[in-house]
Amino acid sequence: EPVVINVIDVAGDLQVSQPALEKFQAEHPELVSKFVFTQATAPELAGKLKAQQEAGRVDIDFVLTGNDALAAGMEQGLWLKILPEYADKFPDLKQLYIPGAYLMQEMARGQAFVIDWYPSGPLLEYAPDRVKDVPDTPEALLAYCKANPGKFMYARPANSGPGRTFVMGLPYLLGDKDPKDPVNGWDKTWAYLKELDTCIEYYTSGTTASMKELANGTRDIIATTTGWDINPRYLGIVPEEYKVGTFKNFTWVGDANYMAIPKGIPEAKLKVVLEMMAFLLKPAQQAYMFDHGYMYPGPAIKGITLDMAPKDSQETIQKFGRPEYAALIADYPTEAPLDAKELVAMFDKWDREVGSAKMQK
Amino acid sequence: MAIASAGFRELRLDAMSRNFGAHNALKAISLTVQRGEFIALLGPSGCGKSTALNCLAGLLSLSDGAIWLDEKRIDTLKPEERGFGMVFQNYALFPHMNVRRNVGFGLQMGGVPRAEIERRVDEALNVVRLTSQEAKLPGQLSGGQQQRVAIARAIAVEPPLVLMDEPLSNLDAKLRLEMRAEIRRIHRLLGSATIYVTHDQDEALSLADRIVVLRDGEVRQVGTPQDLYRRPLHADVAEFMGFRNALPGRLVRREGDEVEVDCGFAGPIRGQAVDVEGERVVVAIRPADLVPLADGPIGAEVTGLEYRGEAYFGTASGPGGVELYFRTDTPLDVGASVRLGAPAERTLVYAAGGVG
Amino acid sequence: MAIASAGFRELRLDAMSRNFGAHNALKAISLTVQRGEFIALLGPSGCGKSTALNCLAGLLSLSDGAIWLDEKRIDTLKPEERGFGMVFQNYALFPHMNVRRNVGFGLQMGGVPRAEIERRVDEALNVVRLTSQEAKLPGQLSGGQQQRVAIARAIAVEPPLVLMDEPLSNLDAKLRLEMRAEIRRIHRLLGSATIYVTHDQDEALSLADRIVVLRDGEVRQVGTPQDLYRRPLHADVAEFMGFRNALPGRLVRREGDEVEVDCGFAGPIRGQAVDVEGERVVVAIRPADLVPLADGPIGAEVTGLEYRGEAYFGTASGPGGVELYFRTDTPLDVGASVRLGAPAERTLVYAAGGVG
Amino acid sequence: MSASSRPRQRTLADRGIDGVTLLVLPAALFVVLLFVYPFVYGLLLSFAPKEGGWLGNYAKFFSDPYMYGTIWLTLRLALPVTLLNIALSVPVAMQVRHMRRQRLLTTILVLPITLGTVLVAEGLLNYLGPQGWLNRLLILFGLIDRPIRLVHNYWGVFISLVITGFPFTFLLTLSMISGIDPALEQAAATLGARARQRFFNIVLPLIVPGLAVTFCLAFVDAFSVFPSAVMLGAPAGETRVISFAAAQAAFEQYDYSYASAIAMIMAVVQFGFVGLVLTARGLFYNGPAGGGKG
Amino acid sequence: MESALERLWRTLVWAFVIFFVVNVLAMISTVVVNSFGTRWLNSWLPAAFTVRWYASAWREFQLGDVLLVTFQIAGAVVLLSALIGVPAAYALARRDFPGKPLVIVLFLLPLLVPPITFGIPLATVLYKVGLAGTMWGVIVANLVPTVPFTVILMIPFIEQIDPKVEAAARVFGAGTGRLFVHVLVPLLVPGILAATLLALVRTVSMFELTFLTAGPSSQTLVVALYYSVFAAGVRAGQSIDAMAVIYMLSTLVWLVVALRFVNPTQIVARVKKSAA
Ligand SMILES: Nc1ncnc2c1ncn2[C@@H]1O[C@H](COP(=O)(O)OP(=O)(O)OP(=O)(O)O)[C@@H](O)[C@H]1O
Ligand SMILES: Nc1ncnc2c1ncn2[C@@H]1O[C@H](COP(=O)(O)OP(=O)(O)OP(=O)(O)O)[C@@H](O)[C@H]1O
Ligand SMILES: [Mg+2]
Ligand SMILES: [Mg+2]
Repeated sequence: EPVVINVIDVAGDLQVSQPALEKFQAEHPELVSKFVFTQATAPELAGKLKAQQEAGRVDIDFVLTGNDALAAGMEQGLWLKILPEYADKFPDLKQLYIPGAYLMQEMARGQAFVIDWYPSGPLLEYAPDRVKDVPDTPEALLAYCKANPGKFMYARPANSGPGRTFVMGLPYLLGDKDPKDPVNGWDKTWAYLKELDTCIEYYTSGTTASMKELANGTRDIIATTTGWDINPRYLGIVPEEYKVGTFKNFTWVGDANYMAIPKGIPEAKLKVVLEMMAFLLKPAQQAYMFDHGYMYPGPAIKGITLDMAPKDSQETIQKFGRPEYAALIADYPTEAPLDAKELVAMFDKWDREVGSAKMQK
Repeated sequence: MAIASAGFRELRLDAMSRNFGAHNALKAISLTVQRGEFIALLGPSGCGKSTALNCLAGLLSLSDGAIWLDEKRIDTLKPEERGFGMVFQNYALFPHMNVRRNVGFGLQMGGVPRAEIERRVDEALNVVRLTSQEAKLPGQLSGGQQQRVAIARAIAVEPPLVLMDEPLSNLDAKLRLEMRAEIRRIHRLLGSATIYVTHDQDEALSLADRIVVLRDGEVRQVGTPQDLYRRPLHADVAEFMGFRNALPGRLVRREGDEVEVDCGFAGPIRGQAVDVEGERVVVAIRPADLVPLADGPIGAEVTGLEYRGEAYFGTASGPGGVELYFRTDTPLDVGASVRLGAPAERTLVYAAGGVG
Repeated sequence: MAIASAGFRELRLDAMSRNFGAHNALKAISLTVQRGEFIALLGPSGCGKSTALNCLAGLLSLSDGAIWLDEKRIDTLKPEERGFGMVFQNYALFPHMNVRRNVGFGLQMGGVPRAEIERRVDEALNVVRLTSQEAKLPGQLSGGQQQRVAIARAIAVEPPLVLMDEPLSNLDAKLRLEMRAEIRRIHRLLGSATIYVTHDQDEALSLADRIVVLRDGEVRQVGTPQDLYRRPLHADVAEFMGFRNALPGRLVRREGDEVEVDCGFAGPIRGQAVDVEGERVVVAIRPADLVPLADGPIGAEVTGLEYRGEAYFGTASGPGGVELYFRTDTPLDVGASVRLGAPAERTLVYAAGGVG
Repeated sequence: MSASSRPRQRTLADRGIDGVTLLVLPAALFVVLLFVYPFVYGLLLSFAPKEGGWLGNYAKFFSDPYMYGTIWLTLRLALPVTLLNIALSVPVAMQVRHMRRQRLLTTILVLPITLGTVLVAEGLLNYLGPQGWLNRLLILFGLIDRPIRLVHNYWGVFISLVITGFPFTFLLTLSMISGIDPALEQAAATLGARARQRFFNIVLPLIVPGLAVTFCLAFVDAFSVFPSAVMLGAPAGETRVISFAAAQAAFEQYDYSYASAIAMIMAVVQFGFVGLVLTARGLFYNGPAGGGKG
Repeated sequence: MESALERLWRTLVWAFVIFFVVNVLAMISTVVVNSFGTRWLNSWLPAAFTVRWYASAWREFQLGDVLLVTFQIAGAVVLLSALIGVPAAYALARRDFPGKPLVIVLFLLPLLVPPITFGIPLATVLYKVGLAGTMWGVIVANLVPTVPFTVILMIPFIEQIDPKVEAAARVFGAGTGRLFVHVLVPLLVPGILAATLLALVRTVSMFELTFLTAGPSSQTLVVALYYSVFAAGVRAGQSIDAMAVIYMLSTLVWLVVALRFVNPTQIVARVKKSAA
C-alpha cells in the first residue's frame, strides 16, 4: 500500500523540484500517500543521518543535496549504493545527461543522481548606469578595481555559490597549472586574488548581502552565476536592467543538485523512492527545472527546451532571462567544480591567505 | 556636602503629615525640639511613631507640612544631607559586613581617619558590650546582639540629632537598664537632641525631658514625664499611661477639682477632675493604686491573680460585670469577695466618651 | 505525615547541645516539660534562648543530645513533622502573603477546610486586634503589627506545643498586657505546653508555671516564679533577676540562714544566706528594696535620680566608690548624703566570685 | 525510632546530606544520563584524530597560529562585550527599579532577547549598512560625508552581542537588585552615605554573587558566538571565532574528531574564566539580602 | 556639587537607555519594513509594500505546523527545566555537601561544551531509545543545556531569600513540596521569570540539537529560519526578514505575556516602593 515519504532538502532544491515530486504522488497514489518535506542546512545533515543510522532508525527517505553534503555523506558511507545495484531501473546515464551534468554525475559514484544542473559561472553582474565598460579579462577587472577601490566585490567563497564559482573559474582564465588542485596548482590564481584583495573593501558572508550592495549602489560589479542573475531580478532584489558580463574565453564551472537515499530505509519505501527517481529523470519532469531561472537553465538531461516548461516558468525566463546565455553555454567549455576535498582545501586557503588579510590592515 | 543638622539649635515640625494611600498615618504633627532635649515618643502600636521618625530622617517624603532646622527647611533634603543618626526598629544591619564594619560605616562615610574610626568603633562596641562579637556577621548574632549593633552604629557617628526606634526592645532587663544609662550618658556628652520611640513607659519616664503621646497619627499630649504620669489630659492618654481601670459613672458632687462619682458601687468614688464636662464621666485608676481596703467603695469578686514579683496583680469583676485590675500584697483566692479602693489624689476623672 | 506532637504528654530535652563552630551556644540542656505547662525561658542577650527554641522546632540540628516526646525521639524529625507553633523573634512573616494568608498558612498546610480556616483566622486576628489590617502585606505594617501577625499565625494553628520568642517585645504596655492575657487564655484553652522566651521579668513572673534561667548556654536555675523572684540560687541569677546592688563583703556572723556581712559600711548588713561558702561573700539587694532609712547601715552620696512613675530611682556612690541603686518616694538632690538600708529578709547573700 | 540508628543519620545531616540535598538528584541524574555519555564520547573522539597520535588534534591546533589565534580573537570579543553589558546593566537597573511604571520600559529593554541572531544580523546589515538609516541620517545632518562601515568587521559582531547580551544581563541584574531590602540603603543614607557610596558599599557587594553568575552565563554565550560572527563579521579574519573554527572542522571538513578537540579547547578556556569567577564568588558574602527583622 | 554630578550621571544613564532603545527599535523597524517591502534600494523606504514574502514563507515552510510545534516544544522545555532545575538550584544554594564542586562542574559542562561534540552521540542515544524523531526527543535534547542553565542561574536568587522565612513555613507544616509552591516560588518569581525566559530563548534558538533530534514533523522554527539564511540557492532578503520577524514574534509573545502577568522586581522592592 502507499507509503509516506520523508524528503529532506538541504540544497534549496525543492524550490525547483517540488512540483515534479508532487506530480509523482498525483500519478502514483498507489505508491505514495504523502510527502513530508523538510528543509535544512547542509552541514548538519551528515551528523543527523549518522546518528540515525547508528541507532538503526532512519526516518529520512529521500535527500536533495548539493555537492558538499553529498561528498560528506559519501565519505562517511551514509548513502545507499544505487548503481550498479539497481541499474536496471535506470537508462544509460551517459546518454541521458547533458555532458556537463554527466561530469557531475560521475562525482556521485553511483550513490546519487543529478536532478538538476546549470553551468553557473563565473559571471560579473554590474549596474550599467555606473559601469560603462565592463571588464572582460581578469586583468581588466583588477585594473578596474584598482581604479575604483571598493566597487568590486565577491562574497566569501565558503558561504556563496557565486563567490566560489568566481574563484574556481579563475585558474582556467589565468592558465594555472592544475585547475583541480587549489593547493599546489593555483599559483597564479592565488597571486591574483591577493592582488585583487587590496582593492576590495570586505567580503560579505552570503550572496544575498552582496546582491543588496550592488543594488543599492555601494558596489558596481559583483560576481554572479546564471541563476543568481535571473532569479533575483525576477524577485525584485536587483533592478531588472542590471547587466551581466563574461570573461573572454572563460570556462563554465558547473553546479548541480543530487538526489540520494540514506542507507537503512525500509525496503517498501526504497522501492517507491527508486521508482520516483526514475520518474524525475524523465523529460516531462525535467522540464520543471527551469523554474524561475533559479538554476538556469536547470534540466540535467538532453533535449529539454523551454517550451516544455510550465507556462509561468516560460514567461519568467522570457522576461528576465538573457538570450545570450544559450550561445554562451553552447560555445564555452564546461568543467565540473572542485571535488569536496579540494573545495574545502580551497576554502581554507582562501580564508587564511585572502580573507584573513583584511585583519592585518 | 554640608550636614544640615551640624550645630543646629532647634528642630521644628510644622504640621508634618504623611499618608499611605487613603490612610493618614501622620496628621499634621507640630512640635519643636531644642538642642539637648530628650524627647520620648509614646503611643499605641501602629499610631505612626516609626512613620514620624522616617519622615524626620528623610526616608519617607511628607504628604504635607514642613520640617525646619532653625531657619532652614529640610524636608526636601536627602537623608544623607540631614546628618541624623537613626536606630531602625528592624535594625537594617548590612548583612555582608561584620559587626565592626557595620558600626564603623557611618564614620567611614564621613571620611573620618582610619585610626579615629578604630577608636570610636571600639568605644561604641564597648558601650553595647559587643567587643567579643566584632568579627561576626549580623546573621550570626542573636536578636539582642543585632539590636545592639544597630545602636552602636547610630551612636558611633555622634550625630547632633539621634532618632531611636525602640532601640532596647529586644534586650533583657539588666542590659536594658545599662543601655539606658549609656544612652543618657551619650546624649548628655554630645549635647545632641534625641527622639526616642519606646513602648516602655519606664524608659520614657526615666529618660525623657518631654514625652509626646501619639494616637492615630495625632499628638494627644506633650509634657514632662511627671505631667504625663500623674495627670494625663485625656482619658485615652490615661488609659495608655497605665490607668487600666476605666469605670463609667455619673458625677454627683464637685468642689473645685475634687469630685465624687457614682459608678454604681456601694459608695461613691472620690477623685480629681481632669477634663470633665457634663455629668457622664469615666474614672481612671492604675491597677497599682487599687488595693483591697476594708472600707473600699468597690465590692467585687476576684477572677484571677498573677504574681508580679513585688506583689500580686489581680482581676476582679464588679457589679454589672465591670472588669477591675488591682494590686494586693497577699494572695487572694479566685472567687473570693473583696472590697477595693484607691487614694482620691490618684483617681482621675474624665468626661465620658473619650476612652477608646 | 503524622504530626509528632499531637496529644503528647511530656517533652524531654536530654543534654541538648548545639555548637556554632567553636562556640557552644547550648551546653547540654536538660529539661522536662509537661503538657499544659507554661515555661518561661529567661536569660541575658545571647545566652542561647533562641537557639534552644530553634533546636526544639527542628530548625537547627543538635550537636549532641536528644529531644523526646513521650517515648518518641524527635530531634531527627523535620520541622514540618513536629507540629509545633512558633513565634519567631524576627517574625519571619511571608512577605508575599497578606496578613490574612499569613495567619491562615498553618491551617492551610494542615488541610483544614476552608470555612474553618476563615473562622479561625478571624478569631486569631481578633485576638491580636488586626482585623482591620488583614489585607495588608507585612511590608506595609508597623513593627508591632508585624509582631502581632506572627503571634496570630502561631496561635491560629492551635498547636500542642507553642514556642514563642519574645512575642511582645515590640508592643506598647497596654497592648502587651492584653496580649499577655490572651496568651494565657489560649494556653489554658488548648491545654498546650508553651515555651516562652522573654526578657521581661514581669511577663515571665506573671505567665509562667516555671521559669528556666539560661546563661552562656547553660541552665542556671529552674523554678517557680516565686522561687526565682525571692530566692535566686546563684549570685548571677540574682543579679539577672533584678538584684542590681551587688556588694562584696566579708561574712562576720552566721546563724542558720541569717547572716551578717561587713561590706565596709558604717554597720554590718543583715541578710539571708543562699549559697554561702567561706568568708568572702556578695550581698544582693534589689533597688526597690534599698531605701533611705534614718538608721540605714549604708552611707552614700546621691549621684543621680530618675523618675519612674510610682517613685524615684537613684544611684549613689558608697565608700570605696561602690555603686548603689536605690528607690525613694521623695526626690533627693544629686550630691546629697543619704543613708540606705534594706529589710534583712530581702537581702540575699552569696559566695563571692559568682557574680559576673 | 531506635537510638542506634541516630548517629548515622546525624552525621549524614551534618555533612549536608538530607532531604533537601536530594533535590539535586533529578537534575544531576538527567545530566549524567543524557550528557555525560555523549560528552565522554566526544572527548574520546577528540583523542582519536584522523592522523597522528592521540594528541594529534591538539598538536595540530596549537601548532597553527590560524587556529590557536581564534582563542584570542574570541576572547577579544567575548570579554569586553560581557563586561560592557554588565557595566551598562547595573546603572540602568539601578535607575529602572525606582520607576513607578517600569514594566513597559523593562519589556522594551528586554525585548532584544527575542530577536534571534538572524533578525539582529539582518537588521544591523540593513540599519548600519552603507545605505542604512543610520548612515543616511548622519549624512543628511552632515556629520559624515560617506558611509561609515559598522558591519562586516569586529564592530558588527560586537554591536550584535551588545544588543542580544544587554537584555540578558539587564534582566538578571534588575531582578537581583530588587531583591535587596531598601531599608539597607536607607540605613546607609542616614549614616551619610551618598548615592555613589551606597551603591559601592551596599548594593554592589550584595549583588556581586549574582553578577558573578550573570557574568559566567553571559560570557559563555558571548564566547560561543557563531552565526552573527559569520553574518556580521569577517569570518575569515578578525571575527574568526573559535566556534566558527570548530564548525568549519565539523561541517566543511567533516572532521568530527578535530571539531571535538576544538570544542574541548573551547570548553577549557571558558572553564578557566568561569571557574575563576565562581571561585572568587565564594569569597564574597552570599546570603540573604535583608537587614534584620520583619 | 554632588547632586549636580549625580544628575549628570542620571542623565547619562537615561541617555544611554534612550540611545539603546531608539537604535534597537530602528534596527527592528528596518527588518519589519523590509519584510513588507517590494524592493528597497537606496532610499528611505521601500518602493511599495506587499505581504507576499510572508505568504510564500508560510507556504514554503508550512509555518502553521512549525509554529505550533515550536510553541509546544518551547513550553514543555521551559516548564520541565524549571521543574527540574529550580529544586536542584535550591539544594545547591542551601546545602554544603561533599562533592558539591563536582556537581557544579557537572552542571557547568553542558553550558561550556558546544553541542558540536555531544550533539551527534546524544542524538544517537535518543534515536536508540526511540525518542528522537518525535517531539519528545527535541524536548529532551533541549533540556540538556537548559536544565543546567536554570540551575546555575537560580542559585544567586535563592541565596537572596532569607532562610528564616523558609524555616517559618516548615514549622507551620509545609513539607518541601508545599514550601516550594507556597513560599519559594512566589518569592522567586523574578528569578524564575528570568530563567525561564532565557531558557525559552535558548530553546527556540537551539538549532543544532533541535535539528539533530527532530523528526520530519517536529522541526521548529529555527530550522526553517536557518535554512532560509544559510541554505544554498537564491533567496530574497525580504523573505529572510519575513522569517526573522515571524521568529521574533514567536518569542516576543512569550515575553509580553510573561511580563504582563509577572513583575520582574521582587516583592520587597515592590512593597517598599509603593510606600515611597
Ligand atoms: N549562625 C551563628 N553563627 C555563630 N554564632 C551564632 C550563630 N547564631 C547564634 N550565634 C551565637 O549564639 C549565641 C546564642 O544566640 P541566641 O540567638 O540563641 O541568643 P538569645 O538567647 O536568643 O539572645 P537574644 O535575647 O539577644 O535574642 C549568641 O552569642 C550568638 O552570637
Ligand atoms: N507602606 C505602608 N503602606 C500602608 N500602610 C502603612 C505602610 N507603612 C505603615 N503603614 C501604616 O501606618 C501606620 C503607622 O505605622 P508606623 O510604623 O508608623 O507605626 P508605629 O507607631 O511605629 O507602630 P509600632 O509601635 O507597632 O512600630 C500603621 O497602621 C501601618 O499599618
Ligand atoms: Mg514602629
Ligand atoms: Mg533571641
